[in-house]
Amino acid sequence: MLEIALPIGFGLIVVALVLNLYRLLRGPTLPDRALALDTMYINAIALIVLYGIANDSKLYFEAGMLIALIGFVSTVAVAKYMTRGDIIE
Amino acid sequence: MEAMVAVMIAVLVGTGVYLVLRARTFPVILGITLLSYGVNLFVFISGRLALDQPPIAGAGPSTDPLPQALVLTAIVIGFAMTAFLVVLALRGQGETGTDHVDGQRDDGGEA
Amino acid sequence: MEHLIIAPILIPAFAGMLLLLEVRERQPLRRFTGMLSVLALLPVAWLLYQQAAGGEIQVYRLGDWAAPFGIVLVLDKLSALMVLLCTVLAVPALLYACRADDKRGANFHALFQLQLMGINGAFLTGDLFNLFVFFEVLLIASYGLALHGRGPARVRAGIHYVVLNLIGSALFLVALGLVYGTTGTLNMADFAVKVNQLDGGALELARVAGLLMWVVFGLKAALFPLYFWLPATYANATAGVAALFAIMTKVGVYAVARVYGLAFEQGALAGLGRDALWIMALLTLLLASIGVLGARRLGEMVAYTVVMSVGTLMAGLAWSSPESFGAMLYYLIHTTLVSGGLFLLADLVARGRGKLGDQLVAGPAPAGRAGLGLLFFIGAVAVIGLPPLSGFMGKVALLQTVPAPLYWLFLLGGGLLALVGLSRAGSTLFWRATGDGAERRLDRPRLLATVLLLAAAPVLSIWAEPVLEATVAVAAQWAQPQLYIDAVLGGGA
Amino acid sequence: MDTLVEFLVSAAILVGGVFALVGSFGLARLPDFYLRLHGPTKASTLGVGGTIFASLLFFSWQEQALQLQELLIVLFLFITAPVSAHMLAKAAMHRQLRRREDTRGRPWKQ
Amino acid sequence: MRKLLPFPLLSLFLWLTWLLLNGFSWGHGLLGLVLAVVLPLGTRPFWPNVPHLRNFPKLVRFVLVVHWDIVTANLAVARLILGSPRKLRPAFVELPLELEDDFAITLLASTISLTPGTVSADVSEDRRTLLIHALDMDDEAELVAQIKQRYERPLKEIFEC
Amino acid sequence: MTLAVLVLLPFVGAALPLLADRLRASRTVLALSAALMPALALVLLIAPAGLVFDGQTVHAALPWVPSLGLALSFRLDGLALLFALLVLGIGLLVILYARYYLSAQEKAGRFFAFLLLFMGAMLGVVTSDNLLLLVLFWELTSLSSFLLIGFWSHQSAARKGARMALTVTGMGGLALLAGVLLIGQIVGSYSLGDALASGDLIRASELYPLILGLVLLGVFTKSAQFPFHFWLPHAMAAPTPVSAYLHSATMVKAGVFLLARFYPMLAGTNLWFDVVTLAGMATLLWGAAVALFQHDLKGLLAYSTISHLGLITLLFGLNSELAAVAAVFHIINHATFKASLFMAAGIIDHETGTRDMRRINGLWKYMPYTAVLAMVASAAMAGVPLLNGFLSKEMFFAETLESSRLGAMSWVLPLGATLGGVFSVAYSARFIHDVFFNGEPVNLPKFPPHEPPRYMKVPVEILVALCVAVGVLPSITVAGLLAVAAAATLGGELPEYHLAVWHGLNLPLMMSVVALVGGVLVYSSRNWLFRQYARLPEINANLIFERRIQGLARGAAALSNFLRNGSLQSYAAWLLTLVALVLLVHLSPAVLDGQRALLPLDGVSLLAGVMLVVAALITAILHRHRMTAIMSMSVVGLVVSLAFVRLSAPDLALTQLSVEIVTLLLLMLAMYFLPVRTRMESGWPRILRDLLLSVIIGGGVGVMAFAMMTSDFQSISGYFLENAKPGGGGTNVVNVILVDFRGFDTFGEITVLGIAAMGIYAMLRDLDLLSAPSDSLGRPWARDAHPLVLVTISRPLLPLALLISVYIFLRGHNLPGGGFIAGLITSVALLLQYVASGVAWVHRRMPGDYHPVVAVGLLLAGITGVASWFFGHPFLTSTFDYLYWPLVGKFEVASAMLFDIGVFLTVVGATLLMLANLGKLSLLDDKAKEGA
Ligand code: NA
Ligand code: NA
Repeated sequence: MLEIALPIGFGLIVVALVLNLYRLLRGPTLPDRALALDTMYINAIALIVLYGIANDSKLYFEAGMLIALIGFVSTVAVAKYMTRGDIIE
Repeated sequence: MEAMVAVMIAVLVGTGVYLVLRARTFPVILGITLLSYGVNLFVFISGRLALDQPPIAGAGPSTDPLPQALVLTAIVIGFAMTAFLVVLALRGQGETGTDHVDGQRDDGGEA
Repeated sequence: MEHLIIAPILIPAFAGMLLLLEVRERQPLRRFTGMLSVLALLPVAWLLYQQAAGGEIQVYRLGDWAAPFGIVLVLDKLSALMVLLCTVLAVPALLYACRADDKRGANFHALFQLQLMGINGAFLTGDLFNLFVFFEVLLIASYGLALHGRGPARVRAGIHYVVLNLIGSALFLVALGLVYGTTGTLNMADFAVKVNQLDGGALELARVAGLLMWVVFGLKAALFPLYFWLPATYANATAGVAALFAIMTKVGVYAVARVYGLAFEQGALAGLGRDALWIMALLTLLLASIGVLGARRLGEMVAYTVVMSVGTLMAGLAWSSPESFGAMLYYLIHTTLVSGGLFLLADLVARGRGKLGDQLVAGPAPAGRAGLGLLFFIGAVAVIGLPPLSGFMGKVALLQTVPAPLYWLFLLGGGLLALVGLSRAGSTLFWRATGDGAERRLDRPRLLATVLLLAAAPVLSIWAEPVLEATVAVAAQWAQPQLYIDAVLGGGA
Repeated sequence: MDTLVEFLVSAAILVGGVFALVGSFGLARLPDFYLRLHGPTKASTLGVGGTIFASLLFFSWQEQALQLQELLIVLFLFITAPVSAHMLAKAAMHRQLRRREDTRGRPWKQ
Repeated sequence: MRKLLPFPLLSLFLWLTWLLLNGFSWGHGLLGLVLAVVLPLGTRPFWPNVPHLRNFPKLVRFVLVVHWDIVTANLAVARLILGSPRKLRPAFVELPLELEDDFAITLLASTISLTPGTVSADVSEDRRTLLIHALDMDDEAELVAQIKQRYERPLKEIFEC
Repeated sequence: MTLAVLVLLPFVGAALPLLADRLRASRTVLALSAALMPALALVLLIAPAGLVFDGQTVHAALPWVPSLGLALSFRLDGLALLFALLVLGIGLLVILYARYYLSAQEKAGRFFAFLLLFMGAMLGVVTSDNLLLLVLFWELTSLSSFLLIGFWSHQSAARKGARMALTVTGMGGLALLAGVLLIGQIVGSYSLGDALASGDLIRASELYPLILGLVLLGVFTKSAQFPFHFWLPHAMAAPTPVSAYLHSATMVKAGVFLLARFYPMLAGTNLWFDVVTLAGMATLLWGAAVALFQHDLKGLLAYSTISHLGLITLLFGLNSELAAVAAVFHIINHATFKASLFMAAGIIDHETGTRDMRRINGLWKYMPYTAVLAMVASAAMAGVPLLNGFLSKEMFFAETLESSRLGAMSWVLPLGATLGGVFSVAYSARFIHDVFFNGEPVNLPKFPPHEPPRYMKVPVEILVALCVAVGVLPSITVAGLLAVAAAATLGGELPEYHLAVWHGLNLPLMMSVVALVGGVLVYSSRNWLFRQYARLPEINANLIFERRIQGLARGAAALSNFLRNGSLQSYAAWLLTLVALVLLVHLSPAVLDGQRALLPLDGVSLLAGVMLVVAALITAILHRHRMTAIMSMSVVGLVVSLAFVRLSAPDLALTQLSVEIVTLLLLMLAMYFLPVRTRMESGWPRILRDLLLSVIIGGGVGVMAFAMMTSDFQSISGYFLENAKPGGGGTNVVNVILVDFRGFDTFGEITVLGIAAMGIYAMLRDLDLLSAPSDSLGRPWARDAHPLVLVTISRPLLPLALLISVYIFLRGHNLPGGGFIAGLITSVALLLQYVASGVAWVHRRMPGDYHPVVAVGLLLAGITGVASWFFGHPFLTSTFDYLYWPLVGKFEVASAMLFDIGVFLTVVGATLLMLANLGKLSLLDDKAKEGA
């Protein structure tokens, strides 16, 4: 069962990532692109978690945790740049 | 897998080279960054590819740890260099009033 | 005493760190710390040189891991000589900076010390990746130093310098990837052994690795067509920095000498890239001497003489006989110290002339015109290679050991072009002076620093024999890579 | 592996994957930025949540002990993801991005 | 105690996090405790004013409610997204805030964003109003009432009163 | 040994006048101090001279640089003695003369020092017994003469003349060096004696023509032979004592000295004859003819000197022993009469204030005594009987008649010689008539002229007396010296010859008569000749030379600037082209011979790979839309991180992810000050070129990557895997490599980070940057600087992130993690505080200078390394142990952890030092705006 579910899960998430990339390229506005990048980061977490299950390894957990904890800082920085220009003021 | 990684490296190095050859500091920064990605991957694969064999001693078969250590060093150094270049670009903007790599003003004059 | 070998790296490293800790910017304290460090380096470098001169190659196993697994420092005659040279150059360069420009930006002294750390590390390391790391140390410090001070010209030159070297670093990494990917090692001695056991595709890849290293080292050394960054960078750096930079190109020369001597002198890839280096060196020599003639600023002119010397040296290296290598090393010592001195002199002149700086147009006479003129005369004579100073000795040594007509033509012809250029420069600066310059009198310590470096010209000439004997001994050891390899890998250690 | 556990793990994986995809699908397809902004919320909640739940079950079963580490990912994501969305919304309003004409109410001036 | 544990909830949170990360052992329990005390103390200056937890059970209940809402809302929103976008009825809604504490307001805003279908877009400068964007809104008053009832009121009880 | 001391004496002596000048000594004392050492040298010369007259050669040698074959070895034979006497003798006279010539304002000390320097160099040239030493002194004469010619450096002519002389003679010197090195190669030694003895060997060598060419280039430039003669007249810008000394008696004689010195080695071949004779003849005629038309007194003398040097050269070229004797003889004679003539010219210049013969007339009336001296010397120059010039000229005429090398054309030589004689007489006549008679002076700057001070005339008197003495009684006066000098020149027996005023009525005498009569005739038709000459286009060698040099310099600058065109794009293209060449030439399909089994490619990896490729390409294509490019580059970074996950490198994934975030922060900080778009600047040719380079290099690196991945290899890594736990105390092998096996790399790496931060700090300090007052769409920036939600969330994240950092740090040794990643997480958490709450807010809560953090981090790492010394181990040797605590249980303590804390602190300090200061930049800008 898991042998079927895992590939499907991977497939779903990768397709999600591709859709994100599409939005990132398509834009049309900067916030759209930033949003797409943010979503990619989140989907990447899911991908990493699945990868951990697939390989029966917990070594990849920290990578996911790291994105969850500080990945948003990128998005915040871009958003702040768009609103204030100056991200540290 | 190997072919795909090779293509990734090729594209990263290629785009890096192209951007490094642009006339403004900003694309050059992008280029250096892409080049670093490609080159780091290149060093990384010098230990050959291995799937799910993290270099943890005593946990089964392990990939070559040395290139990973080298790449880690290279990433850090690359970050330091990129940061320096970014600030240098700002310094250039501040002192020459343009972000042209040769300090050429857009009106053709020199600062 | 066994730890002495790492002192040339650690002394400036710790000095740099302590300087960084000093946040209140007490300039006298910073100067004191910096000078203390370089002065402490002098006896250390001398002792190390004496140790190496004994003939035994010392290997220092960092972390107590044996080569090829751990990183080793290797003190042979060549590395000891280079460390000594770097130290001897650093003292006056720093002295000058302390009296001139060290306040014109932040962190000068820390950067200066860490620059020394990087240079000495590059000379001492026996590991290729560690060489990369020390290259980066010396480069990043040099970026900081090159940009020390202000001004658009400096920033422009800085951008060029930094970007080119970043590309260079990327190329170096590609080469290192190939080195490890084919031979499975990073230790230089081990690489020299393993590269000879390669065949087929791996050997081809190792060849590319070697050639890429030449490109990278050629960029550091400033060989044609990779020297274009140098004149602007050096000419726009503050004087003390430019003087110290006189050894930076030699790091590139050293790196080629080291790797070539170990891995490519003989064996499967014998003579790798030798012809290309030879041609590039000759073109460098030719074009740089043309550059000297065409230069419009004294600093730029001196910078071009640095490039000339690189061509001269690389050709001597590419000839790759022990004799030519010995002669090349003598010339290397001479040119490093003298061009360092000339950079300082250019600054003295520029300061003395006020707004005109070191531009080669008639202007007010700098204070102490006669003295400066004499120093310029000495430096120019040495750089051109006219008797009786060190440049003449070096050129004669090279001409005797590199009997190639083209080299003779370019070396002597280049000397003539430099003669024309420098005599015009000297005539304009010291003879065509109109009125008095900006500064009333010369600053004694600055003058002292300049004199100390330019004194190398007569000193190296008078004691040419002992120096040549020493460099020939260095070359003899260099020509026997097996000694190095055995010392690093031997004894089953 | 227990079939039930395996079933649950598989189901969780599929749920996670589907919601991740739905979120990204929304991001790709919805007509204006403010609508698209809702997409990632799916991914960061049920998308990641599903996979994390799968992981929890899987490793707890594998090691026959409760493994709750992965919960931290969800926890952190719940803390941080709203901030991203909030900041992006502010950015969009600042830039006065075009919104669908039938949108009721109006964004604030920044 | 007050001095040692200025933010007991935070400390607890950190301690639990530590144990989640490392698994339970006496060693980690101890080390985690040390960290749970030291880190908030060390970052004390970064906490100008933090509300005190008044009602822990309500907090637990609130968390459960939010999770439940996330799951159900996800299903609802998935249908919306997969369906025709034309049918969507997007809206900006201004929610008048009763909460006064910054922390509580932030929690409310986050909760709103986490539950699919609504995103909190801005907080007014006077912190009296929250701007929400809804994916598909039927009736503004209903949405406002729902948010107030399900999230704002519990939060007020948990942190303020 | 006396000899060595003697040669070096003038060098020592150079210091004396400088010293005297310092002590403000009178000019007489100055001159005396200058004369002291030459006089002493002359005295010391007496003893060895005696030996030389006895037919011996005196040697002295000190070792100098045996490795190069360079020794301080000297020889005194007849030739050297002759020249030593000229150098010292005339040198002393010139010093005496200069005492009166130099005005009080001039820096006489320096003048005499240069003069003595030159004297020493010249003495060195003539006495060197080592070829390299000879070249050394040879170049020294060029250098010291450069200083002397340029002595009046305020005059443009002096500067130009000096540079021209240095350039021309310097070139010759370099050629001579090459020639000498070749001789040394053939002979196997640089000893002059060995070389002279190896004449046959050298002449037989296939390098002989080259050697001859190089040596003659040295000779001809130095002795101003055609076509290198042009510098000499312009050297007349020097003070007259210098002209008298260098440009008549000594330096220009160095060239012909070398002909004499190398005569046994190089002469005797047809090539020698052809080149040397012809050059001599051309010079003789050209110089003599042009001399007549000079209106400048010194110009006339200069061209006459050229002519006489041509005569001497011609004699040496004839390959006849007698001719060589005559040449040596003429060297002596020319030195005496020409030095006295220059001095006389100097006196006239001194007394009248001009050297223009069109204004100087009838001086006989005002300075009859000087006139007599000058007239006698001129007569000697003209070859009038009973004066020394007559004797050697007679021999010269005779020798031109002897040569048969030119076959049927042999008459050319005597004809040319006679013609030269005619002009020689003519210009001598002009010197006498036009200066001392020919009416009244015209508009002299100083009028009326007087006789010079008594002692200024003494040197002239002595020299003129010598002219007469030799001319009348050659066998008593000069014969001995000539004999030993000529013998030394020929390196063997002397031929038969007689020094006598009267040899009977013979052809040479007829030629003399023709010359005298013809000369007088030519001079009498001078007005017509001058008019013809004036019609010729004026050739100012100085101007031409200067223009050539300037053109050369301009060309050089143009070439240099063409290559070094100030364009980074061009420099980078050079570098990358070189790389592309390496790849194109050396990357054959042969590299793809690997046998390693390939890993399967799964769909997920493939799609991820495609995403990376697309994102990278988009970054490149859309790079002008900067924000878009940044975002797509972030995608690349993300996929690279994922690739590290996939390819068994969790540490790298963590590192890449955290670096990625910091880098993005950095870029966003920078973008505030940079344009948001890049203009389209490259034309298609450049874009195509760059694309080509990209494809070649990218493709090449990709091919190499593939080749590497598909081939097996042996590496040292097994050692790390085996020893990480037992030797390094950790199971995360990457981390153990980083902090232990290759801890030194890491030490360097964090140093790089620290330096970068320092450098960035330095660059940012006092940097004025204009930030955009509005966003890229032209709207004013939003008001909300510190959004509530962001601020509130950022604060609990700080302790949380610190907790995670501790976690990541502690596990690093055994599992993915470590000081670097932990440091980056902490940094990001702190930076988030800056972003959310602003610089001022953060700095009220924590110190804002991160220098000490970097320093402490680096020091900690360094000190940990040094600590191992105290346990007798090398730098950075790590140690670890397992401790047992109640409750806690067993845990590991490793010194490497301390090192890793150093890494952690450095990362935190450096990252914040960079980014926080970059963030602060806008504050300065705000202040600036407020101020404005
Ligand atoms: Na800022
Ligand atoms: Na006259």
